[in-house]
Amino acid sequence: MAGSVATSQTILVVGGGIAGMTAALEAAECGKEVVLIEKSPTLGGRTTLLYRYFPKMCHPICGLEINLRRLKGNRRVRVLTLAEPVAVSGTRGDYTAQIRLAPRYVNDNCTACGECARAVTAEIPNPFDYNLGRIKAAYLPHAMAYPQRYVLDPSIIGSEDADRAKAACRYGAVDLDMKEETVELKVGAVVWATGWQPYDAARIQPYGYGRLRNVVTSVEFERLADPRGPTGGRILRPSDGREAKNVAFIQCAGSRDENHLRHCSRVCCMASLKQTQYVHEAWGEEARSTVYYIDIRAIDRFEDFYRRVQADPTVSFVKSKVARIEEDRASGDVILHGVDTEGYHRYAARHDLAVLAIGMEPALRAVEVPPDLPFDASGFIEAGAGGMFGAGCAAAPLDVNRAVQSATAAALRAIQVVNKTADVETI
Amino acid sequence: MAETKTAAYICQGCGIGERLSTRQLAQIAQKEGKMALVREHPFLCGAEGVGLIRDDIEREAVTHVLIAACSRRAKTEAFHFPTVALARANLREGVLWSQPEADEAAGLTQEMANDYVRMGCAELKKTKLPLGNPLAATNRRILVVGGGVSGLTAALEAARAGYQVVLVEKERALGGWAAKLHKRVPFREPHADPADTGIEQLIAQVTGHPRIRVHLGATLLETRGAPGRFSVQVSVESGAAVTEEVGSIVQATGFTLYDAGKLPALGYGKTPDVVDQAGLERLARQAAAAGGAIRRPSDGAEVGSVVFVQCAGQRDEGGSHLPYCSGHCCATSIKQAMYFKDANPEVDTVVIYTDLRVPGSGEDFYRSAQRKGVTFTKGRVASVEPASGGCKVSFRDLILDEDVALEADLVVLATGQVPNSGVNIELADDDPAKAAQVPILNLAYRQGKDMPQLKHGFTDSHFICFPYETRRTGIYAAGPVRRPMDMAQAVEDATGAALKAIQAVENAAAGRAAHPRSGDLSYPIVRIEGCTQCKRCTVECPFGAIDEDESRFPVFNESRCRRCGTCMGACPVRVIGFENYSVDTVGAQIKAVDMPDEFSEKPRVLLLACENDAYPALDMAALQRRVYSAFVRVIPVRCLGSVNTIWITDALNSGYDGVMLMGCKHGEDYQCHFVKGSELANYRMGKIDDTLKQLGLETERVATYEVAITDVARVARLIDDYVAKILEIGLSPMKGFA
Amino acid sequence: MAKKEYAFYPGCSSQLKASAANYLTSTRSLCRVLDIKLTEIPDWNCCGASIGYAEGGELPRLALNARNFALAESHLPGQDIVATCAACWLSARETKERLDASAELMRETNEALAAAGLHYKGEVAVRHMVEVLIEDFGYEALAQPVVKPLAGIKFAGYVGCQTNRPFGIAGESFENPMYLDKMVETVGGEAVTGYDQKVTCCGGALAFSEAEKSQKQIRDIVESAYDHGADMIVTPCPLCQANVEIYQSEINKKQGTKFHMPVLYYSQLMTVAYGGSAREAGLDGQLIRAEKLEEIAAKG
Amino acid sequence: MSGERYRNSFLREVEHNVEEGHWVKMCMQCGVCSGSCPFGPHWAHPPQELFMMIRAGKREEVLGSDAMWMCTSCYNCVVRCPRKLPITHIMHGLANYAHRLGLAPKNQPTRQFAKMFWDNLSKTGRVNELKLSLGLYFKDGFKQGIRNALAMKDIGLGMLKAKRLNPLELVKPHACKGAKDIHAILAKAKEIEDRRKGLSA
Repeated sequence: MAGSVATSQTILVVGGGIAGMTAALEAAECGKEVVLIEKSPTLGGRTTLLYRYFPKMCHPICGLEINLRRLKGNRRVRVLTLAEPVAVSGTRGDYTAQIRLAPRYVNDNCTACGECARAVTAEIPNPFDYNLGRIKAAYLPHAMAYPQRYVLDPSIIGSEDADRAKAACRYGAVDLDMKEETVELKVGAVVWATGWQPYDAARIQPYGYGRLRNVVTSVEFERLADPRGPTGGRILRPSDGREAKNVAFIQCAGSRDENHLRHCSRVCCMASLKQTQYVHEAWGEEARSTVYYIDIRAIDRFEDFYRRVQADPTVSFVKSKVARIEEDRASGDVILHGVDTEGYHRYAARHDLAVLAIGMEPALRAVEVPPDLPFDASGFIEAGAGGMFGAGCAAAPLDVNRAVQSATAAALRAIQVVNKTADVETI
Repeated sequence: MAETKTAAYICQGCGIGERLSTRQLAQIAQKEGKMALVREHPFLCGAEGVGLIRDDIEREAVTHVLIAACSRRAKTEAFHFPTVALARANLREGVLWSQPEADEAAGLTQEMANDYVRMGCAELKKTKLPLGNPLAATNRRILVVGGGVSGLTAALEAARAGYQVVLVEKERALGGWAAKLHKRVPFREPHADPADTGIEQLIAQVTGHPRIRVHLGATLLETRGAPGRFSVQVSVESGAAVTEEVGSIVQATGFTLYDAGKLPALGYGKTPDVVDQAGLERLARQAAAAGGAIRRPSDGAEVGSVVFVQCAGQRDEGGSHLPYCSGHCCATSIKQAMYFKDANPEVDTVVIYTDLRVPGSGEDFYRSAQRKGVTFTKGRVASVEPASGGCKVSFRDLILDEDVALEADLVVLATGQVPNSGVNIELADDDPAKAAQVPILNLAYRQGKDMPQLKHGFTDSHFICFPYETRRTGIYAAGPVRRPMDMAQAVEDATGAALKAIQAVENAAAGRAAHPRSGDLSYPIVRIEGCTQCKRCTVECPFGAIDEDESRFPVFNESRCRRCGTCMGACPVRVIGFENYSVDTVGAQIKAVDMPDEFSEKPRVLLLACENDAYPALDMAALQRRVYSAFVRVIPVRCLGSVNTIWITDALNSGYDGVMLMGCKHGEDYQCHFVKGSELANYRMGKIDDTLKQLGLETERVATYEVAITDVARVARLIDDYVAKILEIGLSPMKGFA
Repeated sequence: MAKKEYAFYPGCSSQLKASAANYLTSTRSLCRVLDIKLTEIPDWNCCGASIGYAEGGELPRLALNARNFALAESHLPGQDIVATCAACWLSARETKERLDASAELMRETNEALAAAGLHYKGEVAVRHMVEVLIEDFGYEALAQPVVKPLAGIKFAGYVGCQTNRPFGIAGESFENPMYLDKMVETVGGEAVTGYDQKVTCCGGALAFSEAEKSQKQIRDIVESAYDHGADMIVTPCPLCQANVEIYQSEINKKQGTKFHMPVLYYSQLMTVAYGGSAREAGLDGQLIRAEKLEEIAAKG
Repeated sequence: MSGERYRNSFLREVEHNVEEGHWVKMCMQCGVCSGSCPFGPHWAHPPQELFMMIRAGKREEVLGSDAMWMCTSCYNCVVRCPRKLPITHIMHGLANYAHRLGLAPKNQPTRQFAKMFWDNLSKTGRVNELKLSLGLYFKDGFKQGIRNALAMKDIGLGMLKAKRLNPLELVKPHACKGAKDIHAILAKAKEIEDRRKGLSA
C-alpha cells in the first residue's frame, strides 16, 4: 500500500495533532506529497480535547474544522490512522520508515451510521475523555473524528459483541479479520510532531493524585468543563458529583521541579488563568478560584488576559508552591497547606476541588531513529543537521499558537530536503 | 466547453431508504428539478455507487452531479469528482438524523427531504465548475523587508528551498539588533552560558547566497499588485529607485526599544549609570573590545555591583507605558548578569523582578545564573536615583515585605519592544498620531499603506490555530513586528513566514485561493457594466483585495482575494459572484422550496448558516440525534458576510415566515475566519428592519445569531425557539402573493 | 552457617536497659527464627544523631560514623552494616553518601580517623533492618515462619520520618509508604487504611527541648490512630516509639485525653507471630502494655 | 547600611562556613519548604525566608534567629524542594554556625539540649540517656530540676519498670572502650573543620 507510493520526494509527518496536521497541510499546500500518520483512530490530537483556548476563549474544534476541510480538499496528503512508526533508517533525503498499522476492524465502507455501537453492549473508559467517562466498545472517537469512521476496541474482538457489531453493519464495514501489519515507507524527510503527554500526576506525591478523590489534572478539568465531556460541561467533583465552586489551581505540578520535570511547561499558567474563567462562567459570583503559583508566566500580549483575570473578583492569587494536600474525610474537601511567600503567611485552605496544572513531557517513546535526530535531556527534539525535524511540543513545551508556528517552520525545512536545494546546515 | 448534462443520485443508505420515499425524491428531481439523469442507490458512497457515478460522467457525459445523501462534510473522499460541478443535498444529517423517527412525523420529514432535493437541483443548475483564476500570476520571487535576524532567516530559508529572494534593509548594514549584542541567550543544552550571536555567519550566508539579492540603505517607495505579481519600487542607497518584481512578501521590520527617556522615575537620563539593555550590550562590547571589565559610563570605574530592573515601562497598568510583556527581557537580564559574573564572580548582581518569565529550558538558564551567584529578588522598584558613587535603587521587597534601598554602580532597565509596523491604517487620516507614522510597505492599496495592526501596534494574526493569517494575502509578518519575542522564536517565526510566502506564490501561480479556503479555484467574477461605483466592495473587503481604478470602478485582485464573498454580500446591484457560489445559486435554492399556503399552519423558516461553524454544529447535533423543527430549511454560506440582503427580501417575498442567520462571534475576540464577515452581516441586518417595515412585516422575521461550532445543543434549541416565536406571531402575510 | 550475616549497629537506644531495649530483644528473636546472624560492630559508637549538629558541626559527625565504618570494614569485612535505629541508619547512610560524593571530605575524614590509627576504605554498605527484611527476604519469605497470625488486631503503621525521608525504604513513596502495612499483613494482622498521620513528625529530639510543640504532633498521631480504629501503633523507629508511647500519659494529664495506645516495633509483631514468648518479643518493655499481643503470645 | 544590603558578602560567608551553605543561592522562593515543616507555625522565619534574608544580607537577624533551631530533622522540605536543596542540613549548618559564633539565642532550649547531647555522647562515645534526661531537667538549676523530675517521675519509673532506663547508668554507663580514640578523632575533625572555615577553636 502506502509504501509503494511514497518516494524520496515524500514528506512523512508523524503525529496527527494540530502540529502534525499543520506541517502536513502547509507542505501539501506548497505542492508537496505528504504522508501523515497518527497513532490514535482520529486526527486532532490533544487540542481537540481542550474545551477552549486562551486568550480568546475560542473553541479548538473551530480551527480543526478548517484544517479538516483543507485536508479533504487536498489530495496530496495521505492519512494513516492507528499508525505508529517503529523504526526509521537512512539519511537526509533518503529515509525508510517502518510503520505499524493497528487493526481498526472497520473498513472505509463505514458510513458512521452508528448501528454497530447500538449493537455492542461492552463499554470501555473513553480515551478521548482522559478515561473519565465510558463509551461503547464500538465507537466514533468524537463528533469531529476524522476519518469519520467507527472503531472496534480490540478488547471485544473474538467476543459475541464483535459478532453483533458485524451483524449490525449493513455495509460490510466491520472486518473482524483485520490484522496488525507493518508497512515500509520511503521518504525524503520526516517531521516529528509527536506531541506531548501530561506528566504522571501520581508521582507528585504530596498532592495525592489518585489517593485523594478531588484532585484532578488540568487536562481532566478541560473535559469536566466541556459540554462534550463526561459531565456535559458541568463542573462537578469526582468524589460526590457535587458542584465544584471553590477551585484551587496548583501551578508547576511537575514542572520547574528537579524531582520531576526540569523545564517550565509554558502553557500551564495561561491554562489555569483560562480555567478560572470556566469556573466563573459556571457559577457566577459564587465562583471562587485560587491560583497558587511561583511566577505567573503570561508572556507578551497574554499579559492582557492575566490582567483581566486579576481584575476578576472571583479569582485570587497566592505566591506559593503548595506543600501538600490533605483530604477532609467527612466532606471530601481538599485542604491545601503551604505558605504565601509574599510576606510569610501560612495557610490551610479548604477547596471543593484541586486542579493540578500538570506539566508537559514529550510523548515520543521507543522509536529507533538515526543519530541525525538529536534529543535534549528532557526528551525534546533539538535542531539537527539531518532531514528529520521536531515540530510543536515534540520540540519544546509550547502553546497551540507557537506549536503551529513551529510546525510551519518544520514543514519548510522538510521541503528544503525534498527539493534537494538546501545548503549545508551550519549549526 | 461541453454542454450541460445534469444528474441526481439519491442514496438509500443509513436508513434514508427506510424512512423516506426515495422514489418520490427521484420524481421530484426529474420533474421539478429537471435532472437529465436520476438514479437511486442503496449505498451510494460504496465502491459500486461511486463507480456508477464515474461511469455516468465518462459514458453519459454528465457535467453536473447532485448527491442527495449525507452532509457535504461527510464522505468527501468518496464523492470526489474534480471534473464536474457538484452539489450535495443533505438528507442524512439535515433530515433523517434531526427528525423524530415516529411514524406521525414521517410526512413532515418527507416534505423536508423533498425540499432539499429541490434546492439541490436548483443550486446545481446555477453552478459552474470552477476552473481557477485565468489571470494566474506566476512570479515566485520573495521579497523580505528587514535585515535583522528575522529577515535574514526568512531570506535564507526561502532561498534554501530553491526560491529567489530580494532583501531590503533600511540601514547600511545587515544584522539589526543581533549585530548590536555582545552575546545572545543560548538556544541549546545545557542552556548554561551566553552564546555567540552567530550573526556574522548568518549575514555571510545571506550575502553569499546565489539566490539572494540584498539592497542596503533601502526603503520601499511603493508596493502594488498582488501575490504572484507584486511590483515594488525600492529606493536604494544611491538614491535611485529600482523596481523589483516579486510574488510575495515577508515583513520582518523588527522593533524599536521603548524609550527609557520616558522613565525618569527609574533614573534614566538623571545619571549615565542607568542604562537600558541595549546600553548594557554596548558597554559589554566596549569591554570585550578593550579586553577588560565592564566599566560604568559616569567615571569609567569598573562595575562592582549592578542591579537589573525588570519590566521597566512594561506590564504597565497605569496606561502611560507598554501594557504588555516583551517576553525576552528576563532571559536577557540573566544573560547580561552573566556578563559580569563570568568575568568576575565578586561582582554583585541583583535582578529585581515581579514574575520571572523564562519558559521551557529557560529554567535551566535561570538555574545557571543562580549557580553563578546572581541574586534574584521579587520586588517592585519605586525609584532609581543618582547617589554618591552610583545609584540608589529603592524598592519593595515582596518576599521580605519591606521597603528597602540598595546601592549599585550600575542599573540596567529592562525596557520593552515596540514594533516597527509602519502606519496604523485604522486611524483617521487627520489623526496626528497617524501623521507621525512613517509607512513601511507603502502599499498602493485602497485600504491603506501598511498591514492592519491587531493589538498594541503589533501586526500579529488574531487566530490561535493560524498564526500567519494576516489580512493582506501574500504578505506575512515575521519576528518582533508581529509579537514581542526573543531571537530563538524570531528564527522559528521567520522560517514559518518564509513557508507561507512560498505557499502564497504557489497558490497564486495555480490560481488557487489561500487560507482559509485553500485550494478553492473559484474567484469573484464581476459584471462590471452593471457596477454603480458605490465602493462598498472596495471598502468592506476584509482583506483589502479590491482597489479602484481611475474611473472608480472596482479592480478585483483575484490572488489577494480569500473567496469569502463579502463583496458579493455587499453589492447592492448584485454584479459580483463566483462560479459555484453566487446570488443565483443561493437565490434559486430559496425559491425552489415548496411553500405551503397560509392555511397549512406549516411555517417555513430559512436558515443561512456559516459553513465554518454553524453548519458543522448542525451536523454534530444531528450526529447526536438532536431533533429540531421540520419547518426549517438550511442553506450553508461561505461566510455571513457573503449574505446579500436580496436573499432575505426574496425569501420574505416568496412567503417564508422567518429568516435565521447564524454566523461567528464578532467584536474584539471575533471568531469569523474572514475577520469582518459576521460583523458586517450583523451591521447589514441591523438596517433591514426598515425594509421589513416597508413590507409590513414584524422585525422578528429576521434574526441574527452568534453561533460557535461547539453550540451543538444550542443550535437545535435556537431553531425550535424561533419556530415557536413565528407560530406565536403568526405566519407571514406575504404568503398569498408569492 | 547462618543464611545471612550482617555487621550489626544497634545504636545507643537499642542497648540492654536502654530506651529501646525491647527493640533489641525482639530483633534478636526474629533473627534467630529467620536464621540471620547479627554481629555487633565491635566497640561501635554513637552516630551523633541529627541533633548532634549544634556542637558537633559537620566533620566531627562524619568522623564519628566513619569510625564505625572503619571498624566494620576491618572486623567484619564484606558484611553490610545493618541498623535498627532510624537515626543511626540515616546518619550513617548520609555520611556514606557524602563521603562517596566528596573526595575532599573523605580525605579530611580519614585524616581525623588517623588520629586513632583508623582508616575508612569506603567499601561498606549501610542498610536498615527493614530493608534487609524486605529486600533480602521479601514478604513471602517473612510470612513462612508465621505460626500465630496476629488475627483480629488492627495496627496503625506509623512510619514517621527518618526511615522514610530522604532515602525511603525499597523505593516507596514518601507520602504514603506501604511497607509497614504490608509487614503487618504478612504476620496476619490488619493494617488500618488511610491512616493520615503515617509520616507525621513526632518532634524527634525536640520532644525534649520543645515538649509542647512535640506533644501536639504526638497527639495528632495517636488521635488519628484511634480515629481509624487501630488497637495499636507499630513503628520502625526507636525515637518515634519512645515519644509516641511515653508522652501519652503527659498529654492525658495536660489535655484530659484518655490515650492508652500501645506502640510497638514491627520486630515485636514478627516475634510474636513467629511463636516467640512475650519476653522474647520484649513486650515486658512496654509502658502501655499490648494486652492483645500478649494474649496471642501466651497461647500455646 | 543599605550599601551592604543585597550584596553577596553574607551569602559568601554562609557558603564558606555553613554546612551545605553553597545551596542557599539556588532557592527560587517557592516556599514549599516553609509549608512542609511540622514546626512551621513556630518559626519566626521559615527556611525559604531565611534564604532570602541571607541573600539580602541580614546577617544579625539570621544568625540571631531561633528559627533554624525549630528543625526537627523530618526531611519533608528536602524531599519536596523542586531545586533539591538539602534544607535540613542547611538549617543544622546555620544553627551550628550561629552557635559557634555565639550569636545564637542564649536560652534556646534546643540549642542547650543539642549541646548537652553532644557533650554527653562525646564523653564516652555513646549516649547516656539517664544523665541526658537528668541534665535536661536540671538545666535551669536544681530547684526547677527537681520540679521537672517530679513532673516526669511516672514516666521515669515506668521506664525503670520496663527495664528501659538503668539507674546504674549513673555509675557504670554504657561506654566505648575506645573513648580516648574518639576524643582524638573528634578533636582532629574539629581542628580540620575550623582550619577550613578559618575559625579559631
